[in-house]
Amino acid sequence: MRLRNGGTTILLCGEAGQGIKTLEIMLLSSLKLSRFNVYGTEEYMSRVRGGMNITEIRISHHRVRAFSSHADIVIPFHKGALPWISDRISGDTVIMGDSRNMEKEFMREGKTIEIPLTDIAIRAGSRLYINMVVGGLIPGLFDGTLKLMNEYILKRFMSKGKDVVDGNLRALEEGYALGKKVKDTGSFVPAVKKDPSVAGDIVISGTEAVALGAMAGGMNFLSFYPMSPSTGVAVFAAAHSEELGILVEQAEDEIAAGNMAIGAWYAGARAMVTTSGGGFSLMTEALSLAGMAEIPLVIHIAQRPGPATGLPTRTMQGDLNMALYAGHGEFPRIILAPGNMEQAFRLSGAAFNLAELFQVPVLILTDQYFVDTHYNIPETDLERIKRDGYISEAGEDYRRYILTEDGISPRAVPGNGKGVVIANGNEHDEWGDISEDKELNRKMQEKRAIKKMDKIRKHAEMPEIIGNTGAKNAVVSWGSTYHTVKEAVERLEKDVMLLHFSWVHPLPGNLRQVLEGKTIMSVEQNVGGQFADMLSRETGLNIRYKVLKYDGRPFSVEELYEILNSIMGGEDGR
Amino acid sequence: MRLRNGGTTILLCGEAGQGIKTLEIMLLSSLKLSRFNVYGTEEYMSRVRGGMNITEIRISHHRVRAFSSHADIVIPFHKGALPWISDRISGDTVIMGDSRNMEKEFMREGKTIEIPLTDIAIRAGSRLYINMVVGGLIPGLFDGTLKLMNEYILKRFMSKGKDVVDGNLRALEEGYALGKKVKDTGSFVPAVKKDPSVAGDIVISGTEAVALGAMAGGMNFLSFYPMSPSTGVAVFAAAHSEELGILVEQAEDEIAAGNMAIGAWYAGARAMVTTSGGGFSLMTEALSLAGMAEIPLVIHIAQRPGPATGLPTRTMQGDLNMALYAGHGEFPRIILAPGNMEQAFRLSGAAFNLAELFQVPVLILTDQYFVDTHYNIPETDLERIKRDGYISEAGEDYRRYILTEDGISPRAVPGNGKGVVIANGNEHDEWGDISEDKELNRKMQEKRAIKKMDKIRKHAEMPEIIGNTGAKNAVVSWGSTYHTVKEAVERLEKDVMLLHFSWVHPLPGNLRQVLEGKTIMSVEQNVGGQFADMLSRETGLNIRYKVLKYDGRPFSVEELYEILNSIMGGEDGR
Amino acid sequence: MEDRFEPGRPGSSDIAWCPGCGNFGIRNILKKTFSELGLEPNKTVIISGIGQAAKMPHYIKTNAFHSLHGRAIPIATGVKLSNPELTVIAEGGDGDIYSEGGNHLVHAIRRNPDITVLVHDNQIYGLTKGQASPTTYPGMRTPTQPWGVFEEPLNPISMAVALDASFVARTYMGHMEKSVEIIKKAIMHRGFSVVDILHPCVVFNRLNTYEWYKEHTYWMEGHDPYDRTKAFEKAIETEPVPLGIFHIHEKPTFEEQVSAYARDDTPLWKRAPNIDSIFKIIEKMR
Amino acid sequence: MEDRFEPGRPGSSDIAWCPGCGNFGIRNILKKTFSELGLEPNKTVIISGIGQAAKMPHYIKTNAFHSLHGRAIPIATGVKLSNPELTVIAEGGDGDIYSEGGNHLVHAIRRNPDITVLVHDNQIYGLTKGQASPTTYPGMRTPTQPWGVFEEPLNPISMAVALDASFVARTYMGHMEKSVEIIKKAIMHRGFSVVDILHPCVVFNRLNTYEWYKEHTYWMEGHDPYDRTKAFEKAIETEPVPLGIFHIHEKPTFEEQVSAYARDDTPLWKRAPNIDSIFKIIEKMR
Ligand SMILES: Cc1ncc(C[n+]2csc(CCOP(=O)(O)OP(=O)(O)O)c2C)c(N)n1
Ligand SMILES: Cc1ncc(C[n+]2csc(CCOP(=O)(O)OP(=O)(O)O)c2C)c(N)n1
Ligand code: SF4
Ligand code: SF4
Ligand SMILES: [Mg+2]
Ligand SMILES: [Mg+2]
Repeated sequence: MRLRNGGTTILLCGEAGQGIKTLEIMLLSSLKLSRFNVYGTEEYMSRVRGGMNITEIRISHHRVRAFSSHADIVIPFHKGALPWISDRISGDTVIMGDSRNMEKEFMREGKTIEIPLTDIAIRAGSRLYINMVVGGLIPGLFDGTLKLMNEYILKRFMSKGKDVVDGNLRALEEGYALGKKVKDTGSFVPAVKKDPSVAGDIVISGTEAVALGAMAGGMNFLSFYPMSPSTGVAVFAAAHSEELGILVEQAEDEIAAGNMAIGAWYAGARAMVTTSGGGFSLMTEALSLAGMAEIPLVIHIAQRPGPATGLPTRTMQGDLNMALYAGHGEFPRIILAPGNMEQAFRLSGAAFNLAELFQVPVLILTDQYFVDTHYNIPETDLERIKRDGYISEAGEDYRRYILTEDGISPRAVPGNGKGVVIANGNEHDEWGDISEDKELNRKMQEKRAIKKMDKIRKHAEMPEIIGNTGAKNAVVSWGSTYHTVKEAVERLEKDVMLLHFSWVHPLPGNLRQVLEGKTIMSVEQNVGGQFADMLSRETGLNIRYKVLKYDGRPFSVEELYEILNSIMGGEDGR
Repeated sequence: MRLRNGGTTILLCGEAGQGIKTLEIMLLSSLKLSRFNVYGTEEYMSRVRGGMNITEIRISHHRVRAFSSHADIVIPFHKGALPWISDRISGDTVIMGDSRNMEKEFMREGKTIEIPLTDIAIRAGSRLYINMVVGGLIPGLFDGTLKLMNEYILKRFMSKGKDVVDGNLRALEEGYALGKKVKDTGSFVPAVKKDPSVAGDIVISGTEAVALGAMAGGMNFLSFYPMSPSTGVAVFAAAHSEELGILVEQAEDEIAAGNMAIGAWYAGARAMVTTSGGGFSLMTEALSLAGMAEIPLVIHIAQRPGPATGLPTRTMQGDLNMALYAGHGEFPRIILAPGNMEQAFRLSGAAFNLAELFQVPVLILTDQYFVDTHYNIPETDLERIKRDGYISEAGEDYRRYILTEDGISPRAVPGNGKGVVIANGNEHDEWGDISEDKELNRKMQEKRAIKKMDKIRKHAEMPEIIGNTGAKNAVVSWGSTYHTVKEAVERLEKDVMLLHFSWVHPLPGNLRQVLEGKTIMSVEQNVGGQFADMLSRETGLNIRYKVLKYDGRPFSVEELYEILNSIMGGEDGR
Repeated sequence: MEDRFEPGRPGSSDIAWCPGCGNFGIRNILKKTFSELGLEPNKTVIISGIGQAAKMPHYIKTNAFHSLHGRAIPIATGVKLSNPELTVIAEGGDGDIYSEGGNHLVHAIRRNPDITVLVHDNQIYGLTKGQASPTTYPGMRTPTQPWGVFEEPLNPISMAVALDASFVARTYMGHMEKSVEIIKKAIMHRGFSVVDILHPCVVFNRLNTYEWYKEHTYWMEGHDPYDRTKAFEKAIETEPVPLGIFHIHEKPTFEEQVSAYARDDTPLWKRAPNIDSIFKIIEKMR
Repeated sequence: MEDRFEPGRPGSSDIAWCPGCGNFGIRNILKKTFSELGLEPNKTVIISGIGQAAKMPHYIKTNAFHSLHGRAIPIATGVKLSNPELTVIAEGGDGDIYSEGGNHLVHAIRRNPDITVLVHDNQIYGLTKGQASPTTYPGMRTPTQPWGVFEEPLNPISMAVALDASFVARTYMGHMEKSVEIIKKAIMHRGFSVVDILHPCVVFNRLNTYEWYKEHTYWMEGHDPYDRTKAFEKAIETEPVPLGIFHIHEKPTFEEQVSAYARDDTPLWKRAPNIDSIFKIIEKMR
C-alpha cells in the first residue's frame, strides 16, 4: 500500500548518543523551510548510549501527520539496525549510507546507495559528525536549504569552540554536496514536490503543544518529578520560567509534586503536574484530596506501557481505566486526550478553565508517541483561548462549600477578602469544618458526585466526526491515534465514518443516537480495549470489533488499513 | 415493621471514652454464654473522647446478624444522645437510665425507666464505672449470667489495682440486681427466649474473621500503616505474632507497607497488608509492580467513606472501582468481599492460595460496618482450608517468566535451588532481564493480561443464590450487606431471589443465564452503584434499580425492606 | 486581641480533643503568638495533615487546609510559592510529619521556603488510638507493638541539623511563655523553620506525661545556635531532653531564588497569561 | 572465581550503560567483593530500584528484583525479614534512594535490618537524562534547572549519622581496592549499612568527573567511627569530601528483636500455618 499523502518516509536508525535527536530537530526545521510538509517521530530504548533507536521522518507535498511503517529510505548508523527493522523494509526501500553498517542480505541491486558517511565525518574532523553529514545529505537529496541548520549548529556548539562548530559545518556541507550528487546522477529520484503554503507554518511537537497550551491557559505553576516521557513538558516550561513568570519545581517525589500543585491552586495559582503512569499512581491520594476539597488540578499523563516500570520510552494507551477510577471514594473528574497538535494546544489551555470552573481535577492523557511526534501546522490553527477568572472574594462569613443548586460553591482564595477560606479533606459542613451529620454527609456526596458530575456532563464535547454520518460502519478512536486512524479510514474508501474522542470523560449524553445501529470498531493501543469498554458501558452499545495493539509501538497507517479493510471485507465489503 | 428474627435491639449511646466498646465485648460474650444469639455493631465518630457514638446490641432466640434501625431499648449515657438518634426511636422504644441524660420530649409514660446509673457507679467507687452498671443491668433484665464478665474485669483491670477491680465488680453486681428488679417488677418484659444450640458457638467480629482466616491461610507476614477501620487486623495479628510466628511490622507509610509485603512474597513468605482506601491509594504503584513482576500479594481494604480522609470511622462500599482499576498498566487481580464471618474466614485464607497459584494481587474488601460487627456462629462453620504449596525449585537455568500455555510460570524463591530468581518491574524476557523485543513485549502483555486473566475467570466462584431461581425479580448485592439484604428480602415474601457476591472480580462467565429476563435491583453502599455498573458491563444486562446509600451509615433491614417493597409494589406487586 | 483568632463557626465550638490534652495548651500558645505578632487571620494560612494535632485549624481562625496525613509540608510549600505575601504554617503530629511525611520534611529543608512547621510531638499516634510513632521510646507497649517498641526513635532535631535546616527548635507546651517566644521567632525567621513541640497525650501515652516532661526536659542556656556541631551535640542529648533553639542558619529562601519571581513579585494568583510572549515563542518555531 | 557472578543470560550481555560510565567500575568492585566474601549467587539477593544504577542485577549473577524507583529498601527489608539466611543488598541511584525513596532510608535506619544499601551517587539523574538529584551541587544547570540548582544538597552521611545508622561509609569507585574493603565491611556488618559510592556520569554530570573526584576527595585517616560527634564533624566537611567509614554503632538488628523469630528461626517461607494453635485461639472466643 502506498500512503495517500504520499511523500517519502526516511528512517534514521542509530544508537542513543549518535546525535540523531539533534539531527531530527534540525532536519524538520530546515525541510519545512525548504517548503516541504514534514513529520518526525522517534522510537527509542530506555538507555542513554547504545541500543536501537529509530527516527522516522516523512516529507511530503501534502500534510503528513501519521505514522507509516513502510520505509522509502533507510539510513543505518550502525550494524544490526537493518535486521532490527527488517519488517519495515520492502523491495522498494532504498538503503543509504556506510556499507559497513549494512548486512549483506539487505544489499540489493539498485536499491543500495553506498555513501561513506563515516569517512566524510572523519574528514570533517570527527566520526561524531556523522549525524551532520546526514543532516546535509537529506536536504541535498531533496533540493532543500541548509540555512537554519547552519544557525542551529552555531548556537548549539558555540560553547564547544570554533573547531567543533567548523567541523560540524564542514560535515553538513559535504553531506549536502553528496546528496545533491546522488540526486543529480539519478541514482535516487526524489518523488516529493514542494508546498509553498507551509511558509508560515510552525513545526511543533506534542510536548510543545501541551506545554504552550497550558501556558496560554494561564499555567503559572508546574511541579513534577522526572519521568519519561512526560519530562519534556517540564523542560520546556523551565526554559521559559523566568520570561513567562511560571514557577517550575522538581519535587522530591510525585506525591510532593501532586500536593504542591494542590497547595498552589488552593492559594489561587494555576498549577499543572506532568507525569507518566507510575508517577500518577503515586498521586492517586492527592487526586482524591482534590476531589474532596474541591481544589482544581491539572495533571498531564504521558502514557507509556505498564505495568510498573514497563517500557519507559515506548507508547501505550493503557492508563485510561486508571485515570477514570484513580482515587478512593467518588468524585468527578474530566479526562481529555488530544489527537493532534491543535487539540493539544487548545485542550491543555481549556483544562485550566475547566478545572477552575468545576473545581475538579482535569487529566490530560497523551502518550510517548504523541509527545515525541512533530509536524508542521499553520500557527493560526492555535486557538487563543480566554483565561476565564472564577475566583471570588471571601466575605466575613465565607462558606467555602456552600450548598448550591448546581453543586458549585464560589471559590475564594486566601487573602482575597476579609474572610478565611477553609479547605478540608475530611467530610465537612458548608464552612469547611469537619461534620459527621448524616444529612449533611449525604448532601455533600451528592454535591460532588452527582450535581457537579451532571453539570460537567452537559459541558462535555462531542467527538470529531469524519466521514458520512449515515455510514453503516463506525470506527471509534481516542487520543494520539487521531491522524493514523484518520488516514487509514480515508484511504479505505468504504461506507465508514470515524468518531475521534479528545474529550474522553465524561462522555456527552447523546452518543447513542449517533452510533446506534452501526457496526462499531474501536481502535486503541492497549490490551483490554479500555475505551471501547467505557463507551459500551455508557451508551449500552455493543462494540463489535476491538482493534488493539500493545507491543509498545504506535499503530501505523498501513497496519490499520489492513486490519480495518479485512474487518470490513468480512462485513460483506460494505 | 418488626424484624423477622425478632429479639430485642438495644442501643447504647455514649461518648468516646465512656467504656462502651469494653462494655459491648463483655455483653456479647456473657449474653452468648447465657444462651442467647447475639449481634453487636458500632457507629462512632473520629475522635478519642466525647462525640456521639452508638452501639447496637441485638439479642434473640434466632440467629441475628443484620443491622436494625429500630431500637427496643435505648440507654443514653449523656445528654444529646436521644436527639442524635431520634429517627431510631418509636412509640415502642423503652428508654432506660439516668433521667438527666433524657431530653423531656423523649420521656413518655410507661416507656421510660429511670435508673440512677451514675449514682450507682459513684457509689461503687467512680462515675467511670457507669459502663459496668449497664454491663450488669442488661444480663439482669434478660436473666443472663455475669460469669464471663467477672473474669474479664479481673483480667482487664488487674494492672490498675484491687480497688479498681473491686469497684468495677461492685458496679456490675449492682447493675445486675437492678436489672433483675426491673424485670421482676414487670416494668420491662423481655421478649427473648434462650437458644441452647448456641452453647458451642463463638462470638466473632469481622476483624477477627479476616485475621484468623488469613492466619489459617498461612499468613506469616503482615505489614501495615495504622488506618481506621483496618488497624484491628494488625492489632489482632500482633497479639498472636510470637505464638504463631507471624512477623507483624508497622511501616513508615503505606508505600513501604505494600513494598515490604512484595519483598516478603518474593522471598517466599505469605504476606498481607491491611489498610483503608487512602492507604490503598498509596499502594497503587506497588500493586502495579506485583502485577508486572507476577508477585503474589494480599491486601485487605476496610472501606470507609471518601474521598480523601472522608469519614474515617464510618462505612461505605465506595472503593470497588478503585480496587478494580488501581495501578497503571493492565494486569489481572482478584477481588473478594466477604458477606459474613464464615466467608471472611474462608476467603481471607483462600486469598493466599489464590495469590500464590495465579501470582497476582488479591484484594479483600470489607468495610467499617463489617469489621466492627460481631455475632455468634458455630465454630464448625469455619472451614479448615488447606495451605497449598506452589513454590518450585530454581534450577541452574531457571526462567522466572517462562512462557507457558496458561500464562503461569513456575515460581521459585531465592535460595531454593541452585539457580537465581530474577524478578523485574520492567518489561522482561523469560529470565527476567529487561527486553525491548517487540514480539516478546506483546507476548508478556498477553501472558499477564489475557492468559492469566482467562484462567482466573474459570476459577471464579458463583454468587450465593438465596430464594427461588425462577423468580421474576432479582436483588443483587456484594460484600458486607449480606445479612441485611438477606433478612430484608426474606421478609418481603415476594417473587424475588437474592444473588450475593463475595467473589467480586473477575465475575464468573455464566451470570447472564442466571439473571436474564429478570428485573434486577442492586443494593450497595455508594453513590455511583459501582457494582451494578460492573455487573451490567460484564453481562450486558440492564440493572433496573440501584438502591444506594452513602451517608456513611449501614443499611438497616427496615430501610431496605421499605425500599425494596415499594420498588416491587411498583412492579405490580410481583 | 486573641479573640480575633476564635473562629466562632458552627463547627468550631465542639473541640474534639480529649479533656486534659496538651493540644489545648498548644492552641493557647498559637493564639497568643499570632496576636503578639499581629497576624491577620485572612493573611495567615495553616495547612494541617491528619491526626489530633491536625484538627487545630478548626479551633483557631485563619485560612486553613486540613488536608491529608503526611502532606502538610508540600501543600504549604505550594501555598507559599504561589503567594509569598501569606504567613504559612504547616502543622501536624509526629506520625504525620516524621513518618508518613518524612520525605517531605527532608526535602523542604533543602528547598528552604519561608514556612514554619509545627510538630505536635506526643510521641504516639493519638487519633488512630495509640500505636507507636517514630518518636515513641523503646520499650513502650502498644496495641500494634505489644512486644514493646524496639526501633531507634527518630531524632528530628539531629536530623534537621544534619540537613542544615534554617531554624530548628524544640519546646514543651507546658512552658507557655517560652513556647510563645520560640514559635514567634520561628514564624519571623526568614526561611524554613521547624519546631518540635512536646506535649502529653493523656489517653495513649502513659509514659510521657505532664510530670514526665517537666522532669525530663531542660532549657539550654548559652547555647550558640550558629554553631552547627554544638547544635548536633545538643541534639543527640536525650536524658534530659534539651529545649530551645538548636540551630539557625540564615540563607536565601526558595522564593527569593526561584526564577518565577526574578522579574516580578506579583503573587501567582494575580498573574494573567502573557499571551503575546507565548505567541512570540511560537513564532520562533517557524 | 569472579566469573561465578557473570550471569551469562541472553539479556545480560548487552550492557546498557554508556561507555566510560562509573557503573562499570562499581560492577567490578561488586564482583570482587562478592567473590572475596565467598558469597553464593543463589544465597545473595540484590534489590534494585530504577535508574542506571538499578540495572546492576542484570550484569551480575545473584537473585535479584529490579523493582520500582525509590522502593528498593522496603522490598529488601521484606526479603530479609522473610529469609534472614539470605545476604540482602539494596542498590540504587542518588535520585532513587535519596529523593523518591528518602523516607524509607530514614526509617530503615531506625529499624536496623541486616541489609546493605549501596547508593551509586553520580550526583545527577542519569537514566532520565540529566536532571538535578538531591546531591547535585548548587549552580549546576540542567534541562529542568536551567537557572542553576539552588537547593541545599542533601548530605546523606550527616543524615545517616544523625539518625544513628549502624554503619555509614562513603567511597569513590575510582579507588577499587578501598571500595572493595569498605563494601566488604558493610556487607559483613551486622545491621543496617549504607555506603554512598561516588561515581562519574560521563554524559550528564560535567562537573563531578573522574578528575574532579580524584582532586576533591580524600581518605580519612585515624578517624574513630565510634565517635558520633566526630563522625558528624567529618560528615559536614565538603571541600574536599572525606571518604571512608564515618560511623559504626553496633546494635541488635531488627530480625534479632522481632517476635516472629523469638521462638523459632525457620525462615518464613518454610513455615506452615499452625492450624491447631489458630483453632485454640478460636475456641477461646466461645
Ligand atoms: C494515608 C493515611 N494513612 C493513615 C491514616 C490514618 N491516620 C490518621 S491520623 C494518624 C496518625 C496520628 O498520629 P500523629 O500524626 O502523631 O497525630 P496525633 O493524633 O498524635 O496528634 C494516622 C495513622 C490516614 N488518615 N491517611
Ligand atoms: C515513580 C517513578 N518516578 C519517576 C521515574 C523515572 N525515573 C527513572 S530513573 C530516575 C532517576 C534516575 O536517577 P538516579 O536514581 O540518580 O539513578 P541513575 O540513573 O543516576 O543511576 C527517574 C526519575 C520512575 N521510574 N518511577
Ligand atoms: S488522643 Fe491524646 S493527643 Fe489525641 S486529643 Fe486525646 S489526649 Fe490529645
Ligand atoms: S547516563 Fe551517566 S550514569 Fe547513566 S550509564 Fe550513562 S554515564 Fe553512566
Ligand atoms: Mg502524635
Ligand atoms: Mg544518579
